[in-house]
Amino acid sequence: MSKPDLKVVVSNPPPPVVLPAAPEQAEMPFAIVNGEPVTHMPRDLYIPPQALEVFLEAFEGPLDLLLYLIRRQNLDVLDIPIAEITRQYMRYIELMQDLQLELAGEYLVMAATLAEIKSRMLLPRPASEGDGEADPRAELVRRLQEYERFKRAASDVDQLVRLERDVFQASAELRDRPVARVLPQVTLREMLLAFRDVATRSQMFAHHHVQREPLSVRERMSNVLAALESGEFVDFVRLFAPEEGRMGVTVTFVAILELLREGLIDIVQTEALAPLHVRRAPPVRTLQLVPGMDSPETPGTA
Amino acid sequence: MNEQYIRNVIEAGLLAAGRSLTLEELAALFGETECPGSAAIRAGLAQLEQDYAARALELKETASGVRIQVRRDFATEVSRLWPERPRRYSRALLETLALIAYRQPITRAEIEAVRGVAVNPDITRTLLERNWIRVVGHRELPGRPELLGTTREFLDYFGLRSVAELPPLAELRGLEEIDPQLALPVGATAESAAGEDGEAVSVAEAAALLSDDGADADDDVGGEPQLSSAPGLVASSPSSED
Amino acid sequence: MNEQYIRNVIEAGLLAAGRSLTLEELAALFGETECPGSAAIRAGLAQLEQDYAARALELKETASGVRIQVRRDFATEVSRLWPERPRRYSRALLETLALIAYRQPITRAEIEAVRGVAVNPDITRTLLERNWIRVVGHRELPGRPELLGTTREFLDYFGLRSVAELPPLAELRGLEEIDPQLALPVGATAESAAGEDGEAVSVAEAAALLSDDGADADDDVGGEPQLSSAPGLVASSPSSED
Repeated sequence: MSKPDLKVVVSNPPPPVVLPAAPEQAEMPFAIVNGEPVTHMPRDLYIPPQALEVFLEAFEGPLDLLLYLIRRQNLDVLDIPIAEITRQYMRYIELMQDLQLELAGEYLVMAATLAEIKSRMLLPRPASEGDGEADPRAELVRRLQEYERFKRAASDVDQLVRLERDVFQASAELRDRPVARVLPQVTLREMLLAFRDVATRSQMFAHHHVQREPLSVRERMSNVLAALESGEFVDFVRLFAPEEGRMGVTVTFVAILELLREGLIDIVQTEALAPLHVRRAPPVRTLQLVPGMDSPETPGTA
Repeated sequence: MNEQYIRNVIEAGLLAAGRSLTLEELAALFGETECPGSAAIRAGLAQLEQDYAARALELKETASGVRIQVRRDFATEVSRLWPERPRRYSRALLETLALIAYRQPITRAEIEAVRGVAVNPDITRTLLERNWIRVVGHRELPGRPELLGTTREFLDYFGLRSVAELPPLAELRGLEEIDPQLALPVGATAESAAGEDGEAVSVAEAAALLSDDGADADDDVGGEPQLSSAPGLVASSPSSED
Repeated sequence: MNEQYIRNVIEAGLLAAGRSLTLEELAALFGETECPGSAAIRAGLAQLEQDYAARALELKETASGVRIQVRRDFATEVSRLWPERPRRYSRALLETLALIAYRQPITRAEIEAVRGVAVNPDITRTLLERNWIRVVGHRELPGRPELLGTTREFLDYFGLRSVAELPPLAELRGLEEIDPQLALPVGATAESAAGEDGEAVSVAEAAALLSDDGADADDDVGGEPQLSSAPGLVASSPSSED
């Protein structure tokens, strides 16, 4: 897990400035790591301020900074030399404050935590409680480990073969694709509501006489008209279907009368008692007005 | 850089772009140092075209460059990816259809007289195409306007044996009550439920109209035939000839 | 319906869709009457894959189904189509995304507890806008914090069929491993503690912070587990992995 921003700082140092807050400590062993005394401060603690700013921004928080300090020295997270790490951590914090960087509160909380752990490490621990619970570092170690595994997971996720970076969705057009027509669906209720509304608007409800209008007659009018569409005379009797019974015959009869009234058909009888013939009204009869406009029975007073 | 590589890069670029690329854009895919000449790119395109001979794809050169597209032969299959969302009919269409059902045979002018607005020709054309209405005759007036009526398909679609099974106008005023008797498709419930509030208002309006404005009603209804007055048959014809 | 036709329809459908299609969607391309079985479709996909062996294309199965994509080998060439497209995401964003992917459903406070810093609202907004994460529910705590999880788009984008295909998380080493090493040379510890003056000041400052502002600091960090109290850790849930 490399940290590119860090490399820039470390490997490309502008004229080094020794910060007053970082006096050189040499020769005296200040920590013993895995039995080895450590006598040298890491040189890359001395960082020019402008680079430090970039450097510090590269950290994702106090845990990230701590991990950096630990990893930089090839230390094991499970065995943090807490005093030394605390000292280095505090030095970074001081640098940040000296540089008046905006310091996230989390960094100060971590400073306090480190100080507390360090002081607890100094206390003699009763031998009887020698289990892991008693190690003051345990909680910090857990957090560092937990953070580190997600830091690694983030890097793993970043390595995944990703669309638009590593691979690319292939697509081709289909021009002028035919539209698959789906006919709209209508429910009977929708249609009835539509009619009720239009009837309301046109005040049809005001006509008492239409309220009981037999719809079968209207439909039969259409059917009779359609049967006469050829323009030829049709035998009056053939317009009736006896199998429909009396009711059906009556409906047809009323429909024919209504068509006659509307001037849509003619009924012709060549001589008395001869068969009746029906045909659609010929074009010559143009005197027909739109029916109902002026009918005497207009129920205006109804 | 061999021919197969050039062909592959061209194909990759065109399919990743999903649009036409110019010859310059195709050349730019190869980077500045290794850019093949336009002859090599043309050769790669020709190679691709040949590869596609047995496939559903083809190269198409247009003003904006070259693109890979799916052949028309596969349009039917591919268009199944986008099933058309069922559209809805307009209120105007439903009203027109309802008027034709209840008042057939009826002319456009008569529909317009009732609805108070012109009938959009698209509406009657749609209804004719759907085979729900038909021209049953002509009224012998100047222009011989078509008389429209409903069809057997109309009855079948709505599950009716006859238009007479439609509720009479009077009953429509209390549509809520007749609702259970009309075995409505399930899909209808949601939207009809949504319409319920507006409906209640309409009924109230209708009641108000009934009591207050009855006298004016006839003028608005215009050409509506007076059905219940069969005797009027005799009377109306002479009067119209005046 | 022969094999070549099936292969061609699959290719046409996948390219025209420009996205992953499920086996059901692929089958639907053939219409209801002539739909080949899933074995025939699988065979067609295998055929396509074989055809692509010498090309820049490949088939990839992700959460949403199968798609045709340009191979990684051609990423350099194809990327030249979009020189301005940003290809990098910040570490903060990737860490947040990883936590959501591996620990979902998870609240912002829980993310903050692991990362040790507040979650920048820009990051979650970016992830939500990219449609990589979504709010999957709320934790029944005061304020009902949102629980975040990843989406199908996230899986598609990263070429995964499910979150189970994410690279495995690093093992947590047991804390018991600390025990043998607890015997730090007391001398070293004491010495470094007593060490430099500058350091002593720092510790004093830290101690002051601890005593004065400790309580406030915790609030700022939100759901951060209490460092000095091991049981508080349970909230951040690594215990489930142990």
